[in-house]
Amino acid sequence: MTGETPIQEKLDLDVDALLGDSDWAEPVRRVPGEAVLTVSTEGWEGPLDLLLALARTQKVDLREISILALVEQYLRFIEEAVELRLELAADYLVMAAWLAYLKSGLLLPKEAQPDPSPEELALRLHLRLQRLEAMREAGARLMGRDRIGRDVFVRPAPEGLHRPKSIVWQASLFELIQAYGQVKARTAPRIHVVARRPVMTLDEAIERVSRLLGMEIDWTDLSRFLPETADPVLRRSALASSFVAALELAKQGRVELRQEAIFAPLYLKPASLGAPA
Amino acid sequence: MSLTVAARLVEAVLFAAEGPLTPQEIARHAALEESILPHLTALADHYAGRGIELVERGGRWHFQTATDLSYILRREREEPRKLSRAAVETLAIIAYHEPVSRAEIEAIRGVQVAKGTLDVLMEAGWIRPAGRREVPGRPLIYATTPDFLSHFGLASRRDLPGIEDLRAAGLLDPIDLAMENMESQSLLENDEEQDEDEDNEA
Amino acid sequence: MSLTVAARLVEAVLFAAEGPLTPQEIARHAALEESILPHLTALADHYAGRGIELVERGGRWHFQTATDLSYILRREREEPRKLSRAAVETLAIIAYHEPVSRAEIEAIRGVQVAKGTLDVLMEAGWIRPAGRREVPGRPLIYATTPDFLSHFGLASRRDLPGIEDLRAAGLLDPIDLAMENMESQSLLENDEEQDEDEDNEA
Repeated sequence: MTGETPIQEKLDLDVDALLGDSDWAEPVRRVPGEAVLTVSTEGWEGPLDLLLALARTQKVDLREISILALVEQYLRFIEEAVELRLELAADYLVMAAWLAYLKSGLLLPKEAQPDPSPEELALRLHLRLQRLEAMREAGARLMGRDRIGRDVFVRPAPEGLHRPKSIVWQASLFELIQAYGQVKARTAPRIHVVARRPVMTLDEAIERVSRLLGMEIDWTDLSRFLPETADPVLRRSALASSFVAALELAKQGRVELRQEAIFAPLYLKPASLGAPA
Repeated sequence: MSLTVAARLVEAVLFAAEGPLTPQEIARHAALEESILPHLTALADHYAGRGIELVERGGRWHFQTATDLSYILRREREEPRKLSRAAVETLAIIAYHEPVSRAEIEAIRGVQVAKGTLDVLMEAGWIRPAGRREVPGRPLIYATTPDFLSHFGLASRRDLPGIEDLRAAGLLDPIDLAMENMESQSLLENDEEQDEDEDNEA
Repeated sequence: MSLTVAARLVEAVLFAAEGPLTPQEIARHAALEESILPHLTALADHYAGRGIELVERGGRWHFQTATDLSYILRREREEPRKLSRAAVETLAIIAYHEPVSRAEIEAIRGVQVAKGTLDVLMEAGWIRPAGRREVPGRPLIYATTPDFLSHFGLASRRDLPGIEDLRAAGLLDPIDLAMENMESQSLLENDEEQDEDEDNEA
């Protein structure tokens, strides 16, 4: 970070440099026509991750890193993010507050230092960063090994060996505990569930479809009768209810239905004259 | 026998193939321009009298277990059977709550348990009758077997994840608990921040 | 090379098996009473430098294509399971620290273990619950499986990349332990600070 560049460029630079890893999906989204940047906090997995990314920009061995410089980098980053109205999760601000406290402690004369000493806190932070970095590297090296199914291959369809038992039942531990989880989830008391689920009842659907049907004269796709909503759950409920409503109205002779093929759009038309209204 | 890279590739491609391959197919998979046939015949010779043999059938080549040893192979090509959903659930309930009676399993599952389900689990050797409950009707109660533990790689039943572990792993998620999870998660997050602070101050 | 009947059987059993086998399992399938290990090492030697190799992973043996041919064989294959960064790190932490609890994983990563991380790793068959830590709350602890070793081509956990260096550098110790070690080291160097350090620890 040099002092000359405008603040936004500086931040862009940092973000790009920090996010060289292609695994991190689009952490920075620029909203067109607006000066607001959104740093998705998913780009970093929490403040420790961001700290580690910042530490890497010091371009020294992690063991030699200056914690004070790192604290300043973090605080500056958060400050700029706030100025640019970037969205930051609360834990980033909690970390910022803690680091600010650490920084003031580190700058105090040694006699006036609180207990536990800022040096000890800094050392702990240092150790945490080293451990995270070590595991990150270990993970990368692990993934880079010759892996079965990618680099080396076993026989895809072996004959299998004769077994003493005639039937071999198969189930994995994962399936077992997953099944238990689902039983528990299924049978746990559900109290506030129904109220939260937006649904369209059959009565509402019949009322709505017959009302709208009065305004149509030609074949009309069933989807045109659905209420406008962005909620996919409500939309599905409305579709199901409206479909049943259409069937009910057809049964009553109030509507004619037409469908070209299975899963093709369902068309509705008011029943032709002469039919019971 | 030491092999050229080309012959090694031919060998590896044949080994990893889903089915018999023509020399052209082998050449393509192994990215070889040269003729494959000499390698194939050399390999076939090399494997003669071994536990594995390289054979040609109608212009396609494949490895197979030596025919005179085929008695070690599964006689019928029957697929190992997957446990039904109901059976997995029943087994899980027995494992978590043993010993339990059928009525108790049904109470937990919220669904009836077919007789065949318990039979399958007994046939698999994973559950056993473990006496009777001293209540009216004296129902049979079931427990898991040592085979159950070894099949699922557990040292003891205590190794089964608890409800909190399942929740954390996302295994309680699928149905209707989204709300509750969100609440408990924000609780957890608060706890964690506290822990972290304590950690740093310690 | 001509093989004994026993060695041929071992070769055929490994070839036809649906997964890695222990020497005991091989002996059972091959109906051999004698020790299998000499046959296994002889076969492994025999396959050295070939297109196929016989490898041992966590005490289980299997055939696979030679690792140095991966540059040719890899290209037509699709990537196996693509793991998220969180899952990779979590897997690494479990592998290098096992057995390890969720809280310990979270302490290293600095974030909660997201739902869908542990269960993805369990579903892949790479980690398993491995008992409980005998501390308040008795948290479940996790460890890697033999399938993990097979998949990543590790003969044992000692082969984890760099694990010896990490251990020697103390990077696998919990932070509290590392702090204690450092303090006791500085105690040796400087007796005078002793009292102060103990105060801080309290």
